[in-house]
Amino acid sequence: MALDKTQLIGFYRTMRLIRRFEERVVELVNRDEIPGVTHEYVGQEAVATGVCAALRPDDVITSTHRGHGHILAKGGDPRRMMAELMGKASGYNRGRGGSMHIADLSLGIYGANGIVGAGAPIACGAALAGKLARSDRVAVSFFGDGGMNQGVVHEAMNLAAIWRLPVVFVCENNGYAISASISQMAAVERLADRAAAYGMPGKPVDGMDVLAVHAAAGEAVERARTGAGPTLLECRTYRFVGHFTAEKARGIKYRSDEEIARWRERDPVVTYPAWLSQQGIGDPALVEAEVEALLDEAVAFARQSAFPEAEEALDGMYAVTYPGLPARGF
Amino acid sequence: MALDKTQLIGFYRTMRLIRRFEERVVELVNRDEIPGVTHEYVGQEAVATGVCAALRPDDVITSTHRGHGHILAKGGDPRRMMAELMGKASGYNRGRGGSMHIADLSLGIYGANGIVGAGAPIACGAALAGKLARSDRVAVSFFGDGGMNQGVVHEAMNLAAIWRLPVVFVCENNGYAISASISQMAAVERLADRAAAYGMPGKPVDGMDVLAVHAAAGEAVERARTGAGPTLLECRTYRFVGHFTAEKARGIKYRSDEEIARWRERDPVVTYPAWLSQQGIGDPALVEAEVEALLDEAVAFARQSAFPEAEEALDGMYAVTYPGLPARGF
Amino acid sequence: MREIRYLEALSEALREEMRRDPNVIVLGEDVRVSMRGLTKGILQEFGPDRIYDTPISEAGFTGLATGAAMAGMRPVVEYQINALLFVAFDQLVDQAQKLRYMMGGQGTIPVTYLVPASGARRGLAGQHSDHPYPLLVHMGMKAVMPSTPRDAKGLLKAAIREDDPVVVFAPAALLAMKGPVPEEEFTIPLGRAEVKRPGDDLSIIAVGPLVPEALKAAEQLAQEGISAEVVDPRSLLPLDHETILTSVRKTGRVILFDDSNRTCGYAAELAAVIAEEAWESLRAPIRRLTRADVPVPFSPPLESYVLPSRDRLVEEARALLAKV
Amino acid sequence: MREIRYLEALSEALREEMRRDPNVIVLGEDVRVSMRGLTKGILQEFGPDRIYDTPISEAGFTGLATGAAMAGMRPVVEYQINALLFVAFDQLVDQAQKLRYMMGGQGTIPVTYLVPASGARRGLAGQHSDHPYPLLVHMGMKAVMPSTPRDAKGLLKAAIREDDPVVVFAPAALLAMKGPVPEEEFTIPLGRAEVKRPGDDLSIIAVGPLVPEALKAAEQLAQEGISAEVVDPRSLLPLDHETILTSVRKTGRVILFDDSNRTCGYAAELAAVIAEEAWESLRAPIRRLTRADVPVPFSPPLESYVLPSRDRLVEEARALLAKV
Ligand SMILES: Cc1ncc(C[n+]2csc(CCOP(=O)(O)OP(=O)(O)O)c2C)c(N)n1
Ligand SMILES: Cc1ncc(C[n+]2csc(CCOP(=O)(O)OP(=O)(O)O)c2C)c(N)n1
Ligand SMILES: [Mg+2]
Ligand SMILES: [Mg+2]
Repeated sequence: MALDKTQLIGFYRTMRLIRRFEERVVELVNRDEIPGVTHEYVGQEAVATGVCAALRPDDVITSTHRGHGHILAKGGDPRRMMAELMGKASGYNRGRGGSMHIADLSLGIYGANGIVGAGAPIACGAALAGKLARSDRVAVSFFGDGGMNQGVVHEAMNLAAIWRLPVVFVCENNGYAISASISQMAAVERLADRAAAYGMPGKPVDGMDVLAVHAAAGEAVERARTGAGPTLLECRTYRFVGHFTAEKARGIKYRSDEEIARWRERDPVVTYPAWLSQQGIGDPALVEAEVEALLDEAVAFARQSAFPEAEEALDGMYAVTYPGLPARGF
Repeated sequence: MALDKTQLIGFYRTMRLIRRFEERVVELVNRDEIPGVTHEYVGQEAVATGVCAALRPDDVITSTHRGHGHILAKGGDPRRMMAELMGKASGYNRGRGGSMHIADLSLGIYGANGIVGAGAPIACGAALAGKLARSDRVAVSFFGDGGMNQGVVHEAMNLAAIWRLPVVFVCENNGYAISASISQMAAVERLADRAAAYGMPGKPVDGMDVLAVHAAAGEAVERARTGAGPTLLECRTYRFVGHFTAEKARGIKYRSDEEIARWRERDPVVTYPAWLSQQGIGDPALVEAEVEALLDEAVAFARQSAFPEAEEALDGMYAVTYPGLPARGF
Repeated sequence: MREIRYLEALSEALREEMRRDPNVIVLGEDVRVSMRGLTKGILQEFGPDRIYDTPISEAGFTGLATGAAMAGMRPVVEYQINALLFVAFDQLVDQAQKLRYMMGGQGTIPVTYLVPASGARRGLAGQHSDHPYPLLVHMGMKAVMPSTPRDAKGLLKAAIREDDPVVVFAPAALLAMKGPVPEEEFTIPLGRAEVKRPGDDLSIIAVGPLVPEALKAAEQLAQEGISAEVVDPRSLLPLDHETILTSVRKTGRVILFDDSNRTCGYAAELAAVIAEEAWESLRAPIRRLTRADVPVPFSPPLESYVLPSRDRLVEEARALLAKV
Repeated sequence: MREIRYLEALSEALREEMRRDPNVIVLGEDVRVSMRGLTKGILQEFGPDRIYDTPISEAGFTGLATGAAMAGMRPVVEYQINALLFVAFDQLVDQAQKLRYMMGGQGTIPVTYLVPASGARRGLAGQHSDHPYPLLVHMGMKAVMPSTPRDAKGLLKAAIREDDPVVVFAPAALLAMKGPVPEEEFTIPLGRAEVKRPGDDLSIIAVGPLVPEALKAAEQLAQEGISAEVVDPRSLLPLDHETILTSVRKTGRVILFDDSNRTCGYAAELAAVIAEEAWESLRAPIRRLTRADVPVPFSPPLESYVLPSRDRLVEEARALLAKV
């Protein structure tokens, strides 16, 4: 798949959007405009961007606790995301979910998830349903290096492999599960090699290179779409910030400054636009201005939106309701 | 480890004991002297025998729903086993457990288990405790080909690998999880290859050859004992009978008669004593008589034993008791 | 009316719904050969796209059913043992049950979970005899436990059509029970209890496999001049408060007869509802007759001791009436 | 007496028990750096053999703790989130809790599970705000939920010494609470409730993080001339029936104030016990004030609506007294 200029600029636009979205989120969390806990995707932008660019609108993704990047890359509306993060009625989940549960089924976004690894089998189910509907829809399951050690992910990979489901498992190996270094949490060098345990291809990918990610994802998606079964991609990446917004404040240290600095040199949101300029493609400044305007609007939209009515808190749990269900607490 | 004649005869004794024990169990189940469900180990005798012969009395095993063979091979007393199967007070578990829960902590038998795969992390814990106690004790986790697809087994293998725990994972691949053929439940030829996903050695072993099993287990146990970490052994074997005693009655068919016949030709309880005779080692007939006497006694012991008193049903749940705990139902 | 067995009723319900809706698929261990018989014939009638034998990966295939449901299918998931719900617990109560709410009401998750309730025969022991419905309803999951072939058919059909996750507990002890089941199409809506026997002196709220036991006990009590009303909630969540409260308000005395563990069990919920809403009508303390809080022991005398029994129910009823 | 924070009290308890018994080890995610601070300093003081950072494998490391306990260790397992109990559910309730019984009383399984109860701060939403203690006690697992720094220290020490699995819920909302904690060695035995404030008109049985709320409500009610007794079970299983029943027998009125889901929740159990054993003393219906049966929603106004609050407690108390 040769990429045209619009696509190449689009990659930057998405990566920049994610980066700046997250930076805004941090500010808003610190100003107490966003309650709860958020996990920023800063540093990993090339992964979501490259993968989702290889997808169609009707393809499905399942995301993680660190989901903002995936959702934006899959086409999520920053306004409704920001509103959700602030707990507003206009948010994607009408304020019910917050950062860890943003979903938009109409865009194939089957939800961020607060439980590590839990989305993997859900993606398999969406893939099976697609297959049964004779569609060539593909499902992508994102999870981290930490998620790789969760039992249900193992089960999901096996299920996808034996039923040749159109799934792409994208392991974002950022080296850490909170403070736990993957080098101590797995005794293998390459997580991609775990694919062999299920009889599917596994491939390590440079997760700081959006073009490499896109190429690898394209291949895996194609494989899935044509009925050849699942693939595991291990995208090697890094988060530049704490596990969650508040980490800094807790004075927890598990990575050296040098290590962070080394990875920062490969920041895709810096290196990629530099490369674009070198190639004479597009104008990064224009993209940046556009992104800023979009985010200004998103924040303004979210701020102006109303909170949901308290009494609505019991709605929406069931599609089919009955008197007294769900039980109130009083 | 060269084997002496006593050991070689011992192997036959154990295999024969398991086989005949199970045949007695079937009879007793069919006569309603044993309640509940039992899963016979018929056909797989060489695995438990070869593995447990490589263990010391203080080594630990965790077993499965198909546990009689493991327990006998690890030194379990057939009398107390039989009594447990009949639900008698003199049984290993005082009648609380039955077939799927027989345990003898003093022999390192950490229990059969009714939940597939559940014993794997328990074995890891026993191994860690041994390590911390500066003992060179080893733990063996038995599970089936079906168990290989259970999330917790994946988690346990990874834990053992990263902490270099003295564990041997023995996957008894008898080709089926009830009716589910492993060829359809995994997309890999050799389950042993899954070991690579955890960075530990994995080895396919002929599970119908007690000497091969013993040799492979000996190596893996030695590796564990000397601190070099866990191993996965895939012992290829077969059960000659139904998944459980009652299967026949249900008229369920998932294996061809030819397949069963082919494996029957390799029956270790037939081929091994033939080989012994060929080598002029021991007298199989003597062993057989001895086993029969033991089992007669076991059945007699179990039959003569009393049922536990109903009122004792609430004892033994807690090591530390409190008034009203556990709650009665009335 | 024709009489068929409980198991046949379930099986018929499943096949009818599969004919009605091509999106109904079946997943589970050994469902193609069908160990229990519930899914027998489905492979033959509906082909391999509609029924899947799964690996021993309960969390995995439970999650898979959730995703398939979100994408338009209506999976029916069969578990071989009640305790397998524990292995899949996060995927059940923390995913399938919660997702719709957390997503702000987007989509539907129409999955039916078929769970063998315990009591098949004696001696299944500690890990194959659980009755985990209190755990599920505590987490907000809809659950039913039919006690007759008719209820079994009607409720399973309703469960499959419901656009939410619903657990159907099929008590193994009842699978062979015969009873009248209409030939024409019908469903039994969730949330409707049924008075299985009217009476005046005392209400027995009996759940699942204990309903037939309660009916026999009521028969026996009738001989002694005690008129017991037997109410079967059928639907554990939603629970039909009104039918239960009406009965208790009439009789003023109640025994909750339930085979789940006692502490925070289903009888505790019934007791709380009654103590809150029908306190004024009570003429005696509420009584719970439940399973004891231990894993079910293997040995027959022990097992009998920890499970709620008809004999104890009769005794309790007598004692309660004697207290007047 | 010196005052320390709840979190420090827990941390002190853990370190004291680790000094006392070399078999106490700690397992969990990120326990070496210690996200919450509970296990801070343990690596430095006790070395790497006593504290293990685990992979994200809750079922795996829970089972590992069981095996280690059977082999003589006394593991303390920390879970980062309450919902992780669901991921490890089989290993908790179907293995660790059941094994000793199923083995006929062989061995002991002294594991302590440390679980952050919810309420840390707003907005943790549906999968990080569960209070799953009713699920555990239903399955027979011992559980405590201390409401003061003193109780926290005494109960955690007792839990670690207990030769059975015990879950210790540490409500995140209380971690920063300061209170008096004796400097000398002490433990608080399981199974002992405490009357946190005596009163005559009404009993409030309050659980965990709601105890301080109940005390404030009682203060407020006192201004209005209503004398509320606040009883803190502290130990959820074993439960001290006597202290609770004594209170209810005295006051004749009771509000159960509990932040677990309503249906089959902890308040349901308390209601059942009272309706069975203190019915004669009741002068009004039992009232449950609990969490609603939905996943905790993210948005602050929604969240407040579904959680039990002091304001509602005050209202309920007034209403209950007005009914006389
Ligand atoms: C099953 C489960 N265990 C633990 C947690 C707590 N937790 C949240 S994120 C996280 C680390 C996840 O690491 P990884 O999968 O590598 O993703 P990353 O945070 O690096 O993006 C942990 C332990 C959780 N949410 N779910
Ligand atoms: C977690 C779990 N899932 C399902 C079952 C029901 N079950 C009992 S044994 C069995 C098959 C096990 O197959 P395998 O591990 O290959 O062992 P085998 O029976 O062949 O010895 C199944 C599905 C169970 N006991 N536990
Ligand atoms: Mg990571
Ligand atoms: Mg097998």
